[in-house]
Amino acid sequence: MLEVSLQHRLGGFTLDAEFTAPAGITVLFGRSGSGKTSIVNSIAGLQQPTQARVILNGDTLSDTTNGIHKPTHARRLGYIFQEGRLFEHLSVRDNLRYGQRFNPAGRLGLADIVELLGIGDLQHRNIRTLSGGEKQRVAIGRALLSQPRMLLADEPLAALDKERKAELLPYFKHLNDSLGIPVLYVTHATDEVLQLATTVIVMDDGKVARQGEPSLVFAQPSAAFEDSRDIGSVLDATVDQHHDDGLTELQVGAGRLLVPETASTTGTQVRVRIAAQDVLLARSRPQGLSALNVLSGTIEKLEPHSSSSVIVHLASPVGPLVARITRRSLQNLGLEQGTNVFAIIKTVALEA
Amino acid sequence: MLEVSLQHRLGGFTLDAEFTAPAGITVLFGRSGSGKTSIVNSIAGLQQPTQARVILNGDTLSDTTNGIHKPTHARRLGYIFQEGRLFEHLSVRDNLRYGQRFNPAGRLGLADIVELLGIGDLQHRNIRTLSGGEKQRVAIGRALLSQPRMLLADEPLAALDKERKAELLPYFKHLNDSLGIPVLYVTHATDEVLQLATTVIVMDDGKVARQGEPSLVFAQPSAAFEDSRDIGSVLDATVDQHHDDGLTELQVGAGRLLVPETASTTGTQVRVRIAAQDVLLARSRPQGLSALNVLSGTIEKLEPHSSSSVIVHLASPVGPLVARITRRSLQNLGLEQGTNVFAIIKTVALEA
Amino acid sequence: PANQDDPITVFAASSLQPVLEEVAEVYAITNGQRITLSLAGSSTLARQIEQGAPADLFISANRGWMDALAAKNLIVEATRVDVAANRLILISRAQNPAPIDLSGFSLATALGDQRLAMALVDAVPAGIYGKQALKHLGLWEAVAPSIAQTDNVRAALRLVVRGESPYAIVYATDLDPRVRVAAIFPDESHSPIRYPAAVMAGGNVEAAVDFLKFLQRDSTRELFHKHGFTTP
Amino acid sequence: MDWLSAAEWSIVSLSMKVAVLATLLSLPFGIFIAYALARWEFYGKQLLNGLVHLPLILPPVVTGYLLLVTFGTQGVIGGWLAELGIVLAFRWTGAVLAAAIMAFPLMVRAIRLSIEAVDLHLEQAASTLGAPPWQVFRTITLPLILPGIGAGAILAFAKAIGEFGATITFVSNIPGQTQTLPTAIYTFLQVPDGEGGALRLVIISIVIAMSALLLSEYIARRVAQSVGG
Amino acid sequence: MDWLSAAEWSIVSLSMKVAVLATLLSLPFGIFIAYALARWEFYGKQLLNGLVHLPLILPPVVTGYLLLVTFGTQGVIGGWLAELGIVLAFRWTGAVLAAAIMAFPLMVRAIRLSIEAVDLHLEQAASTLGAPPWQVFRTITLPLILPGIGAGAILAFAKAIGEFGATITFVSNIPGQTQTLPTAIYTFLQVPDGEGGALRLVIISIVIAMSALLLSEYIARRVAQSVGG
Ligand SMILES: Nc1ncnc2c1ncn2[C@@H]1O[C@H](COP(=O)(O)OP(=O)(O)OP(=O)(O)O)[C@@H](O)[C@H]1O
Ligand SMILES: Nc1ncnc2c1ncn2[C@@H]1O[C@H](COP(=O)(O)OP(=O)(O)OP(=O)(O)O)[C@@H](O)[C@H]1O
Ligand SMILES: [Mg+2]
Ligand SMILES: [Mg+2]
Repeated sequence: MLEVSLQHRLGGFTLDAEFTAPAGITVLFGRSGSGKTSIVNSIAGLQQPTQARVILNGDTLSDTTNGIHKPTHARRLGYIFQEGRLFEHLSVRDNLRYGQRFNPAGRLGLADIVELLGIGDLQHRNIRTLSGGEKQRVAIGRALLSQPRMLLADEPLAALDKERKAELLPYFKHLNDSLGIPVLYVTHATDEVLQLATTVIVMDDGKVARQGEPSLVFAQPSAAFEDSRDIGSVLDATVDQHHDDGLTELQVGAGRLLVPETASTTGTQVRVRIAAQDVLLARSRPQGLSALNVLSGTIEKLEPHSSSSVIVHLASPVGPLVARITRRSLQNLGLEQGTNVFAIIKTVALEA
Repeated sequence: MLEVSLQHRLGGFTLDAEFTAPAGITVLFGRSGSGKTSIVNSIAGLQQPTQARVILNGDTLSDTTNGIHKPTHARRLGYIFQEGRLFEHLSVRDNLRYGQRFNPAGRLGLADIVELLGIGDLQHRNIRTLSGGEKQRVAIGRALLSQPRMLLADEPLAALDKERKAELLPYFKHLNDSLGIPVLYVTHATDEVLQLATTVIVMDDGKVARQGEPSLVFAQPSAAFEDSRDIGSVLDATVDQHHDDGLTELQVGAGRLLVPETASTTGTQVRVRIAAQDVLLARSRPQGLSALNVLSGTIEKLEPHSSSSVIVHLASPVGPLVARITRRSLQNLGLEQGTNVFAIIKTVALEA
Repeated sequence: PANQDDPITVFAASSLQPVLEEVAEVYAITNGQRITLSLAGSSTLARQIEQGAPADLFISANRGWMDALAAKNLIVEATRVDVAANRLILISRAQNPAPIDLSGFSLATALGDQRLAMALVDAVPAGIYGKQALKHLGLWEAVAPSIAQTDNVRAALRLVVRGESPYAIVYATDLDPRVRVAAIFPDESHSPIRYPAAVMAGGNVEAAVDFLKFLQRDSTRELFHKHGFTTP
Repeated sequence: MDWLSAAEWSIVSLSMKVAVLATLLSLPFGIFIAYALARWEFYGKQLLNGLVHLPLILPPVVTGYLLLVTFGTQGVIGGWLAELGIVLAFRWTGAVLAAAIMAFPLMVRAIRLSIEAVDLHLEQAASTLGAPPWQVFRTITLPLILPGIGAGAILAFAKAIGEFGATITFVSNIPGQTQTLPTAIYTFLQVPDGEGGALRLVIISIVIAMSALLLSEYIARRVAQSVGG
Repeated sequence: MDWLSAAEWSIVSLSMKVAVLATLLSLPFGIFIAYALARWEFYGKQLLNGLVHLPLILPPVVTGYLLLVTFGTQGVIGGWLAELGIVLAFRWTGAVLAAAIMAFPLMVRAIRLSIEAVDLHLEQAASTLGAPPWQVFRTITLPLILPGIGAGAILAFAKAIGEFGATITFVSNIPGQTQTLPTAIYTFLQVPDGEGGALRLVIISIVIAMSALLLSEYIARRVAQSVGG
């Protein structure tokens, strides 16, 4: 558990943030300039705010009231910087191995990381000849191989293509799940938040605007996520069965969902995200439709969203769902609080 | 029009690309390390490939067969670099104004750009104190203010939050539409491609894998877009009517679509992207559904996509549509080439 | 041809500085002619004269350089005259024992593992004379390995003052209260130490000749004697 | 300045004049040659590099002698300059030349080092914004190498204040015309009882050079602040 | 080496020994002091800075004399060193000291300049990877300042090869023990017609220093290639 409390002025900008990052992956989310990097720097001990209290699992890293400021190298936090910061005088391989001599050999091996990041061919290359994305992958590997007690990742995937992103995202989860390394992850991308976050800290102008579980933070429209695609529900599920036609059936709460095949074995806990805009509503159970997931539910709350749309909160067997529909449909279907409806979710829209 | 033909070896990597970027916005799309930056550098004259022919609107910038190599400063191409490259010894304002003295005063004014990029407060700041996203905005402004004949943008928005991205993306379009400045835009993000591209060049391992209009390039699954959300159709439409309940009606081909309110005035040409996974199919016209767009169509082609899903190509009144559905639904609904179906598209899933 | 008001420039060996400054002061008062002194090693000055230095009069610390200039017809040969002479002495630190008789003295033994300070024995006049003297006295073979050579004679003296060397060979004119004379080298042990002066062919000959004459006046000689020089 | 005698004052002011001019006049050449050595490949580059270092390698007397032979009134270049009315030998102008030549390797090395440290990517960025090479140099390279220029200039100034061997060999030791602090100190050291006078001049030298040093550090700090702050 | 007389050979080998040792031995101190001046704030920093530059400012004779007073057998430090069996006065070891002191300001400035150019962000990155300050210095700072160290060393070597005034004042000219190239050259130049002998030695000096210079450029290029290529 990481406890953070920081106050600092930088020119016209005031940082005043207090939050707790429990075990798991904590995502720092917020606009450009909202103070995310400043927070990460302060945790790493690279910046010394006027008031700072940073405690990692009972180990006080900074405490300005007691004059405690553990030097950066003794903190053992892996830091993936927003701008790479690779050592150009060393080869890719030596960059990767840099942290090894200062840290006890640990659970993360060079071979695995190289494999994971797809940088096997680059190992003897000169840093300067790498492309932007290649650099960032090396930076990620370097931080992981320092066997950190906690990982600080400042927009680590922004420079990567989707494919690579899709490969790496689960790895951050794996780091956390299997190795128990907590992660503080800075990003602008909602899909990363939803796939990773145990806890989300939404920053706004140097202050914590909201914090909590992603399902709570993301179920309501907010200034921080202007992209409507970000609103949705996040449900915990168990892999129940793999069907022959490539579909996976999940047990979600008291209900079931069909999703495209996942690699997870039966019994694994996964998280499904259902974006509000991917949910269709109908008054009667629809027939002959290509959507395989049809759930009955009751409208709990209606919330205005934009001039043309509203957010509908539903109680369903799989748990709370949110749907975004037009005001016209709301009227056409005569929906209101308490109405029983069917929620239709395309299988292909889901990912577990 | 920009004609490009390049051949070059860099260590184990071979660049061998030939393409034409017509007026409009050309997007270079491809995995990390596929050679996008190398191409842009060669166009800007920062790299000298063994074989190079670069002609912009009849003006030969490079031609190795004739020994022509126009110096970079004389090319008048604005370049937004992947890594910023701001001048730390100058203030934000002086960075922005850097190009002014070397170029005739042009259509892009300092005040407008500052306003657009939201960097008014930063003008007298020291570059080193800017956040990652702030730096990138200054870099964009600096390139725009050099009054370029063409803009080269290497992942310009990767460091920005969604809100800012959403503000800036249309601006690149505006640059092109209103000022006629062609843009070569490098990105990994499909939404950027779809919103911007007149032409897409898909790079793969130093070679042009595919090129053409985005609708053609994106309608079929490909190694370059592993993210299934990227498959979809792109349709040209005209704004027809704004309804009182906040919806906008578009004329698309011989059909109509309802989309959430857009700012565009009636008669404006817009582009709608319909992601394959947002399209539901039904054998009979569905009733009492919250989706407002229901289009009749005929299946033209079925294409396997993954173990559990297929891509369905439809002919519809609005034009060609693609839908991604599960194999199970394909069977349940008994769909095959020539079947008449209804395509259901949620209004809120669309953006014009 | 030159104006009376133009100072005449005298290039002189630096060891002559104190006496020449006094002479120049007197000359300016008595004759109304200002003198500019440029003081450096004889070799430096002679080379500069070879390269056209604006000297009117040259006073060297040894003959060699004057001969070299004469060979190149740079001096008015007729005006060449020795204006001063000097003696060579062996000095030790003030607290060292009484004077020594050089003939019966084993300098090498007295030095032990310490060093005899001298100016460069093949290059600087004081060193050249010193080497001649030591050879003449039969001391050279024994002391040669123990010699510390300095680039100028004052530096040799300073080594004794600092206590780094017990003995040094310097000019009588170098004597100062921090050191004492241990022995005086007999005049015949080395070639005569003379300061030849000559008027430069390309300079203000008339004024320089006047000053050269002044240098040879008895009253001027008194000044030389006051500073420890002898006069030929 | 009644704590300096008239003679001392003339020495000090001449030394200052010589050192300041030697530094300022050689700066453009220093920057140019440092740039050429750092950035260009040309025939005879190593020769030029060696030539620049020569004054450091050779005993100053030799450098002075070479200057005398070359720039003296009888010298190849000296004779030609004399026809143009420029006389260096035995003038304070020659002292400037001697000091500048002796200080040149120090200046060039410092500047070259900072040119080599400049990130070429920034220069590239400037050229994409339309800046031709000379403007790239003026607006990007030059500001970035200011610390190196400062270091080079201060080294050159200090060296110029302390230069003795080449100066006395080339322009002699003529009070009021070519007698600088070091040659005056030398003169004092050549005579009995001269140490006191020498010490005064040594202290003056130190004060001048230290003031210049402190000033340069102060300016460097101000520049760094206005850039880095 | 039959193109060098035995006497010349002894001069050349001594000069080389002195210059190489002066450079190598002063390097650690040079790096340390450059680092302190570039990175730390401490009381007396400007004093230290001034002290380092002193040998540049003062005429070499004065520096030599100060060395004599301090490190001579009768000197404060010299006496104490003598008790430890380390004698500098009139020994080649003293020539090493003199050359090192004279070259020190050049070395320190070059190294300091490159330390100031190091991007602190890289050092920060190293510390987040667990490297304690000394290791950060060894693995990041030091490799990055190698060009500066190279430049500093080559300047120091060249200066050491050419140093005359301080050396002869401190350790005199004792053939075979303290007679370096510059003192031998000076000796030749003091007598009429000595130019021929001086010229031979001047050429030898130039050859040595140029070889060192070329070697250093070559090494720098190799390093740059292996890093930048
Ligand atoms: N000097 C070099 N030697 C060997 N390979 C090189 C060299 N320079 C570049 N490359 C390789 O060329 C390929 C293309 O690089 P480029 O920077 O153009 O990629 P990119 O498409 O811009 O990637 P990214 O999206 O990660 O920025 C990369 O695989 C890179 O490793
Ligand atoms: N020295 C300084 N003086 C003034 N303002 C500063 C200084 N340093 C940082 N700031 C401001 O503090 C704010 C927070 O910066 P920070 O780098 O933490 O933002 P961020 O959330 O990481 O943004 P991004 O997503 O763009 O990287 C920014 O607005 C920045 O301009
Ligand atoms: Mg940031
Ligand atoms: Mg790139």
